[in-house]
Amino acid sequence: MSATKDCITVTVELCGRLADAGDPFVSVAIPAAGCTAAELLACVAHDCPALKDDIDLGRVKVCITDAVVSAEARLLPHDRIALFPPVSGG
Amino acid sequence: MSATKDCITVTVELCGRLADAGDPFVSVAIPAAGCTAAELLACVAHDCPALKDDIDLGRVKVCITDAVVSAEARLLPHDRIALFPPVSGG
Amino acid sequence: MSVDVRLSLEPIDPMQLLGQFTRLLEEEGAVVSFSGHARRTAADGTALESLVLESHRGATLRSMETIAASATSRFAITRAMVVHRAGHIAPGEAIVFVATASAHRRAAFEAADYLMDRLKTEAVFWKREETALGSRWIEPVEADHADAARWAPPRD
Amino acid sequence: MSVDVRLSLEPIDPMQLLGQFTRLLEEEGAVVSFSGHARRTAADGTALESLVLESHRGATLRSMETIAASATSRFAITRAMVVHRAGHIAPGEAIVFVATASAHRRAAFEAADYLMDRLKTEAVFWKREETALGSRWIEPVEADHADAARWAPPRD
Repeated sequence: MSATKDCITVTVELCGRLADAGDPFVSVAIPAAGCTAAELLACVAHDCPALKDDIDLGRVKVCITDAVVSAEARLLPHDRIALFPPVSGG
Repeated sequence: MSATKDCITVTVELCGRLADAGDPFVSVAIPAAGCTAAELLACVAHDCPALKDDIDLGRVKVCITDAVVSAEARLLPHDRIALFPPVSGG
Repeated sequence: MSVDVRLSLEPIDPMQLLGQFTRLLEEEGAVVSFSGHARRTAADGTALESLVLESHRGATLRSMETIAASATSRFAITRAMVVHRAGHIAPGEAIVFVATASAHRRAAFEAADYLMDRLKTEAVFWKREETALGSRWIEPVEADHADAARWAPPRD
Repeated sequence: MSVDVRLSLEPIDPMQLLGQFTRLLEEEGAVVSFSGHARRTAADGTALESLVLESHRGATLRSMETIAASATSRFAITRAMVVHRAGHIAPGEAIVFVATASAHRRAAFEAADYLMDRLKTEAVFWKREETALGSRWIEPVEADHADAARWAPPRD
């Protein structure tokens, strides 16, 4: 199989100002077997150029279900995934 | 005039536990020309033996109208006078 | 600056007082309230029938006003309310309600804290607990004096 | 110990929430409440039309619950309520309400203060101000970080 065939498209929710550029949901191709949060961010930076600077500067965190996860955390295609810019607090 | 004729009777309100011994209002003879708060306390200690110990131990303060006054403050027969034990706070 | 100081011989309701206080807000971003309630147990462990706060007409309200004025001069608050109950208070009922408002929350927190520390030690009240065993005068506890000592002496 | 944490998309009323909280009191002697209200002026000085708090289904409530749990483990409180508004908030409306109850007042004051410091910096919200000039994202101000730094790092 080619590398392309091993990928699957997941929907990622963009929170706060990350959604300023357009749709708050973007489709991102990740390995079908899942990947780490850091790898997801690399995929997003590739697929969504508008987010690349924030990601490169370490300003974007990955949330799975209801918790921010570390760079090494693994996520699976069926996870509910969101990207957070720095929170503002209440 | 004799010393007795120079005196006048004032009503003094006893607050808190000072009234435990009986009536919350006591009559005390003070000089008709007025006296200091310290002199009033001496008169009360003489006329109301139940209050003597607290007064001698410095546990009683004199209130005129709506304020606690110092030992040297002068009070006149028409003043509204009360004696305070230590306050408990709210 | 608006300061509302009241001595009440009737029950007081913290919820209604907070409503009155909040309705008057203008530009304030922060509101802190405190309410103190009569415990169900006396200091000696028996069930409390009534907490009695004796007050003095004139001196009690004046002592509350002095404490409130000191708080408004020390902290950047724009509005304060101090309502104290006197007389016979049933277990669970509110004894005191304090509210403060300010642009930024630190001032409102500190002013409410300060108001309570001074009210608990300096307000002109004489407190006694009534239980089935009789009546007993109570004085500020050590913790109250320690709390009040956290602040620099008042300028008033 | 009872902790009530809510995220509300509808307006919240500090008076009613304090009433709900106070009705459940048992042996507690002290209740502290805080409410934070949307200002009438945006950071740039223009009139605020709306404060918008964006939240994330799941993560926002969980962040509030984590902060509340940390407060109940650090302070001798017996009851806490944390209610946060999300969505479009009009000037003057309440953004957040916090209440704490304890046997002695110091714990209730400190826990409410701590809850607010952490909510203002760590709760999962993204805030923007809408004025006639447009919309602008805002971040915690320096004072919020300084306030939060007063406490030892949370154990959670």
